[in-house]
Amino acid sequence: MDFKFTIWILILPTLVFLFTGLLGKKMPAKISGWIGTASMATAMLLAYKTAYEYFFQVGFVDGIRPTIFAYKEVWMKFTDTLVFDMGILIDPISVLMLVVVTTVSFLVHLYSIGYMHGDQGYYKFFSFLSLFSVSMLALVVATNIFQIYFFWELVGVSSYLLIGFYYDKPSAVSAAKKAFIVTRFADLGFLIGILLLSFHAGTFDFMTLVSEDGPLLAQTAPPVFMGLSIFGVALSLIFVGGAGKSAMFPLHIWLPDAMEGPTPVSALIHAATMVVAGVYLVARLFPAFQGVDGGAVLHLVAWTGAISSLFAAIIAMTQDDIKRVLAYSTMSQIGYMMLALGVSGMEGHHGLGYMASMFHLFTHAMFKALLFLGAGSVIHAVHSNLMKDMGGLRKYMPITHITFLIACLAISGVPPFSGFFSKDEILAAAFEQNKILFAIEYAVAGLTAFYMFRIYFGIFWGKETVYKHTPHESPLTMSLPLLILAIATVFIGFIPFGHFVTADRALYDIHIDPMMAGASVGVGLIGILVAYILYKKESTLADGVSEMFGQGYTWAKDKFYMDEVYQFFAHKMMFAGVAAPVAWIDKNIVDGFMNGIGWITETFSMMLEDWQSGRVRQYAFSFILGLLVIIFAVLYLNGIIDFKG
Amino acid sequence: MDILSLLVVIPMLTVFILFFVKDMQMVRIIAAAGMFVETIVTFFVTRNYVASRGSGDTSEFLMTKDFTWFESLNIHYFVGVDGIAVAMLLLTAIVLLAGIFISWNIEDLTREFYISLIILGTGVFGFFISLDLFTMFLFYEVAVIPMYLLIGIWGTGPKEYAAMKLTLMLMGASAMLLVAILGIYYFSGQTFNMQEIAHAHMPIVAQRFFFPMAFVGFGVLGALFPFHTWSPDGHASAPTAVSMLHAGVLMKLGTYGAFRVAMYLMPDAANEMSTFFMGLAAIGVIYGAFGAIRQTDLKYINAYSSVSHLGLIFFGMMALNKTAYTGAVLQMISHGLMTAVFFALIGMLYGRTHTRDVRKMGGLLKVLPFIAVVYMIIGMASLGLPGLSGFVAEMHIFVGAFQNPDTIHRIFSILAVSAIVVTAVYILRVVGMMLMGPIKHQEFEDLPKAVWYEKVGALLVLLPVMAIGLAPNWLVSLIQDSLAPIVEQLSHSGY
Amino acid sequence: MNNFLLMRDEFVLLGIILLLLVVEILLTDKDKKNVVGIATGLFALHTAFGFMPLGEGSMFGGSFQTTHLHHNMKNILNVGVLILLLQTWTWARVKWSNRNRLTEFYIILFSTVLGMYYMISAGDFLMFFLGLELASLPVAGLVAFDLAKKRSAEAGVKFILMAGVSSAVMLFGISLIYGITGSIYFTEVAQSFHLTGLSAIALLMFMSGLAFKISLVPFHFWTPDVYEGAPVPVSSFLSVISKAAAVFAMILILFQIGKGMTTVWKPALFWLAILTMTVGNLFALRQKNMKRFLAFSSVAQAGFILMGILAFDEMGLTSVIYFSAIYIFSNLATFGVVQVISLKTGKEQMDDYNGLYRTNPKLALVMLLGLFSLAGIPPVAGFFGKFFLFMSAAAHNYYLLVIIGVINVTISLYYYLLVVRAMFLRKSDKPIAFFKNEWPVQIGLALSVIGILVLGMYSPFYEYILQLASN
Amino acid sequence: MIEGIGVFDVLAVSTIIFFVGLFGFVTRKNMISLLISIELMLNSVALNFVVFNKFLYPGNIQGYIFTLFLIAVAAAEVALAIAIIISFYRMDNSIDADEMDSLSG
Repeated sequence: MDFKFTIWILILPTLVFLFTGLLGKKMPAKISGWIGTASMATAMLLAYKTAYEYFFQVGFVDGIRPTIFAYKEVWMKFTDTLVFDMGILIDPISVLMLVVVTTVSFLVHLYSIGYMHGDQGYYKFFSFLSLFSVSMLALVVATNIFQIYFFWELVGVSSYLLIGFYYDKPSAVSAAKKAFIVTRFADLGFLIGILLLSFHAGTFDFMTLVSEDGPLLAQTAPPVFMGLSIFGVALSLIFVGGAGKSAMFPLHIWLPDAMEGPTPVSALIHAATMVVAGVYLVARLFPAFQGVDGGAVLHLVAWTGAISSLFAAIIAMTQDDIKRVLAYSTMSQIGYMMLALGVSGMEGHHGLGYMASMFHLFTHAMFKALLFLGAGSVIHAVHSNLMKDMGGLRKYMPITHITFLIACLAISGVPPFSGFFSKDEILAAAFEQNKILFAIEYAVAGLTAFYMFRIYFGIFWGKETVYKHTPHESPLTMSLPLLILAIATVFIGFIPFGHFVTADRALYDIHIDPMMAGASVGVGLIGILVAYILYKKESTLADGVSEMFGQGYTWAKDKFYMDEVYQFFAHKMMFAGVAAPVAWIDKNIVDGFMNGIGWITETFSMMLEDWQSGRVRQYAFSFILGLLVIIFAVLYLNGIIDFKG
Repeated sequence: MDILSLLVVIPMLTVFILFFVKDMQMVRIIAAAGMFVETIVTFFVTRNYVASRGSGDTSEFLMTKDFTWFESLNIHYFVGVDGIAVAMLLLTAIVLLAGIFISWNIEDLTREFYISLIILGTGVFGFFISLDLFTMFLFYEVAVIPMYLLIGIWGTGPKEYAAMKLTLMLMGASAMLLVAILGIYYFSGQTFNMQEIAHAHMPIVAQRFFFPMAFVGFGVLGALFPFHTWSPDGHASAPTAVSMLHAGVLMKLGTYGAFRVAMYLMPDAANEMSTFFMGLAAIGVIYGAFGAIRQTDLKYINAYSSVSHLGLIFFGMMALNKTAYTGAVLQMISHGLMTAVFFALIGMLYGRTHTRDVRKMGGLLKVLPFIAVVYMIIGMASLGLPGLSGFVAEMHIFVGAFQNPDTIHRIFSILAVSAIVVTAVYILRVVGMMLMGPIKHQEFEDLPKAVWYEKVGALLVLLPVMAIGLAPNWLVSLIQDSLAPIVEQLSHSGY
Repeated sequence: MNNFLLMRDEFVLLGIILLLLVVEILLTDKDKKNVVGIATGLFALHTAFGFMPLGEGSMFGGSFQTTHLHHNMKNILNVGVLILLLQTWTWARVKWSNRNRLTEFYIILFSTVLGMYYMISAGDFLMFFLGLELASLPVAGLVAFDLAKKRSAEAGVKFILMAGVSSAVMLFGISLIYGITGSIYFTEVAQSFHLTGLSAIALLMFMSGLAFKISLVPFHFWTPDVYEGAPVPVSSFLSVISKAAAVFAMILILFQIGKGMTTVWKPALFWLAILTMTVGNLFALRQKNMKRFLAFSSVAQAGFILMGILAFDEMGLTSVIYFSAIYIFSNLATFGVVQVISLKTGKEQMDDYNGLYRTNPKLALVMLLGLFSLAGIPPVAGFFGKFFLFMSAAAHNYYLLVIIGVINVTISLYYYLLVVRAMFLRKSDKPIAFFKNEWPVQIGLALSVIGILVLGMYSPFYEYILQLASN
Repeated sequence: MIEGIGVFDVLAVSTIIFFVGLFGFVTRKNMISLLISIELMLNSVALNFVVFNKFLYPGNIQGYIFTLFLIAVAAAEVALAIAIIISFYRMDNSIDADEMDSLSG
């Protein structure tokens, strides 16, 4: 089994990107869409083939799932040891990601054919989608940390392009810019982390980095910074990169704004794939995170995840823009995944968190994509993002309604929908590790159910808005993906995930603890119930409740002023505090020095002007004086006369 | 006639012919033809070089030609190339040819413009093939001085001031360089031959004295902080092709010279002072980037961006290891190409909108798709997007810089690396303000699209940017093959 | 008798002067302007004749000496004078065609050249003194040649008064040297000339006379005033031929008598060099009148020449001669342009040159090359000249001087570029209209351009001088 | 030869004459005075030569010869100078050296 064919998963979207990008303008718009969709479908099938062959035909070698390098070519040699390979690495998580990415990408492609219908930049949109897909796919199959970085940046830029797709809208432009710069800032940490790690470990290669006798795990490095060894520092920095991409607190501020992009983009990039890259990165380096400095960095991961998920959930309850609610929800769910990784160990049952995290990544991709696509369908119908413009849509859009409901149930952790299984495992893992973390997550589970059903009721029930155009169900290209995803959401929870992806790659059987399951379902149902009471019917009850929270509500609604804090840092400190002084110094001091030289020369020149008076007697005087000075000087230099007497 | 000298002779012949041509169109065609032949010869040189390296020729410089010039002073016309020089020659040929096309619409004193431009090119070609310090210095000045006329006559804005400032600062630097060259000559046994000097091992005291002179002397042309102030004013006033050539190629003379002459010939002092100059370079990197944030004139933005990117080159050199050297040379090429495209595009935009103020433009992506898209791609290259040349170069420099584990190097390195964020800020700011957003002025609605010579010019430079970014290995190995003696020289110094 | 042939150059030139006197008598007033052709032609023949090899030796008991080096110095001067004559062709024919004084101009000019020959070939102080006076007194007449102009007369007065003072000081120095050594022959002086207080004073006083001729600061004050007041060809002659001859004389005499006194004259020249370069440049910065501007520029150039003299070896000697030759061509090119423009339009201010390139591209190009050569920008000859001067200074570890020198090169570049700016960058409402030069003027300019372009790169020339210098 | 007068006495005189000439040149305004000052300086030089020859080197006549030429040249110089001064005077009606400053700067 050499998996050589996997290269086509990457090549196909690349070709589509080039083809539609260069020639799309000259073709009928539809063609770009269908080509893109077809190529993604093929890629998806190839990904399934990969999964099938990897999980069922390769199976286990010595009890664990092997790592297979389908390709590994030297791309750039920095030094003899630091080699930047490009390749395709096949292991459980990369196969998982291949499946997730291709599936969601395919469905989003399909969906976009309808959603983007009639848009001027139709071909561009598909071109960018392909660019994103290929970057993301190459990211997940990366064989070394530099390859990840390479495509990490590329997904960043495709995200930038897609967020800024409606580039004549200033808000979209600034959202795109913000997304890029914030993640870029995080990537700075990532890059420094890579550089530190690679220098001290002497390799970029994942296999070497995470192997037990590798440079990271075999020895204990002395602490250099806050009790962390240099490897710990490097891994923390790498995690910063991951946190930026995955919109973890406090680097999350770009994600809600990123909703300026077309909704399918939000579904693909900002819900299912790119934003989980950070989780994937931690998972990819998990043995290192786990082993270095006794897992100290993992605490950072866990707490970041926990705080983010709580933080996002609180904000999500107050937002009116449904896409923003979903965005915060995404952030919250990714917080879960991070947390799960953070509380995980390596072997057997200890590795539950890892498995749960990946599982949640998988299920979340499906139901969150479904939510976004559903929301897109709604937005498509009512031409607004705001909840106040919606209401009672269940009658007009039955498919959207049902699928959306399924997704809401899934995210709320109601069995038998997929979210229940994965979230339950996460809670179980957290419970075993750290009760505080568990408590947070437990609360968040309830909040999640509440805010999801808040928007659910807000959109499909509640007061019926007077619509200008009667909303209608979306075309087949849009509703078909919804259905597919809904089916997936219902069933994928039953996959025995421990058989496929575990921290130590050995077989692990999930068992559901009835206590834990009951508790988590219970809190979810409470959340739903509260939402039902508050939002099912039009009432003033909700406003009353929000008033009850007073200042707290306002803070949450204003997203805890994180944007303003950033604004302060970016504008006040960087622009006014650094860039402006730099510009001033450059103009006045550095350049002023150079101009000053010229000025001094000229002034000297002016001062000398009178010397050349035109009077011959004075010339003679200077002549004689000069001669005398020279004579005395020379005599003095030769020691013939001595002015000291 | 050996093939390398042909690189100098062809432009000289072109200039000579141009003197006698009256018709403007004819002038353009002859200039383009001459530079086209030049490009072909450059490719031929590259091919030759790669072929003889492939056949196992391991001498440091290939295609050497030694002709005694001033015998009693031991001045030779001594030419030869190694991989680095070949790469720089390729860069020069491409940018120069693109520059010829970009300036197709110059109407005022066309002939003189092309003559000056090609004289400049002659200097640059001569500089890169020279292995004798005297000829190198000679060509260096030949390359610098036409800038005065080019900016002064065909420039815009406060061109007289800018031209004078640029020329004086550069010539002042070259004056310093002259002292250094003389010092090198006398302290290495009266020779200008670089190979001999390298083996002569100048006494450390002399190195300490002359290394800073040589390094800064070349550094000024490479816009080394804090000697960069000629560059924003100069670039802002220069006509398009001149900005292209100047930022793209001419400034590389500075960096190449600092590497080849200052560091290679005076390795001990280079080692001793590396930390200081590395700090200077790191400050320059971040300083240039921050400087670019506040600017509103496109050319100023790009000029400060150049300060930042060229700072990285010096930074890479001063990291003192092979990876970083490779990165520095790559960055020379990468930045040369990128900035050439930048200036070409800015010229095109200015020609249409008659402004370079980003605040006044907007939504150009819609009206000028070709220019805007190329601008975005190059912008991305400039902020180090993988798949484009900037990434390859920067990563080499960063990886190389991180090979020095002591604290001070770490601090400088992190400072330099952090420029990637600031770069993103100013690039995206421009892209956001200028290319995206709504169209700000009615008259921008129907600007003329790019014409053929503009497309040729821009693509000529853009394609290598992508080629290097996607398949860096051939270029990397071309450079690294030739780095061995330099690395050897710098690492085996007494310190 | 055979010995007398060593003085061939001098005899021929003397013959020409005498012939011109005869011509002056024979020609009618109507044909007077033909003197220009006759004199120039004769001098051209003389120049060509000068390139025939000449023996080495001395005459008059060592008062007159000649070697190939001396001979070639004279040849360099000849070429310079010839170019100058060609450039002044129009000036002479147009401006002086109706005057009887036309022939005088040539006779005086040739007499000064003759003086320079003797100055160079002098073997003792007397011969040197006579040569010097022959080379400078008639110049006063030339400076004041334009009798109709007050400025011309003023310049003449200034020149002759200052020349008087300087030669008095110099003679006082010579008299002291005679007092110390008992001889006026260089060879004998050298034997008994050692460092004492008096000998130092004597040498420095003597050198001040030469410094006056070369216009070193602070002995230079006459230079700009005289250049500005004098007719342009005379300024040109003063700045080029006269200065080069004085440089040659200085270096030759120092080589003969200065060996034992290096601690005296080297520091003096060192500081004079710095002062000359710097002050000359600082003054040149502000000048608006082209002649005055070039005067200060030539002051500054003299400072660079001193670097080669300071080196005091074959290489230094060679670089000085080499540079002087190049300097002659460069300055003649610039002065040539200034001269024709001044003659045709009467304009001498820098601002008048605005937009010159657009109306008179060839003149502007000649000027450009000349200025670049003066500024020391490759690939024109000035670069090589300056480089070798710096090289010879660096060879003797005069790095401070070299550094100050290169700084001054940069400053000088600024004001040379000012002229370039006027000619190329600026546009003018009233540009200098296009005009055509007569063919001899064209040849004169072309010759100087060829010199500028070729001399630097043509290394055998340098090697030849070096070979001469090392004997 | 006058008894009791040695070489240094004469030298002192000549030096004094020289500096008187110099002083005169720097202080006087009249151009003719300036010329006379120059003459004074030249004469002191002549005196020097003669004295040196006479007292120190009676064996040769170089000093005398030099003096002869010196006198001749000085005469020529003065003649030329006066000629030019007259031509200046014709135009300016002044022989004040300080008013002769139209060329300056």
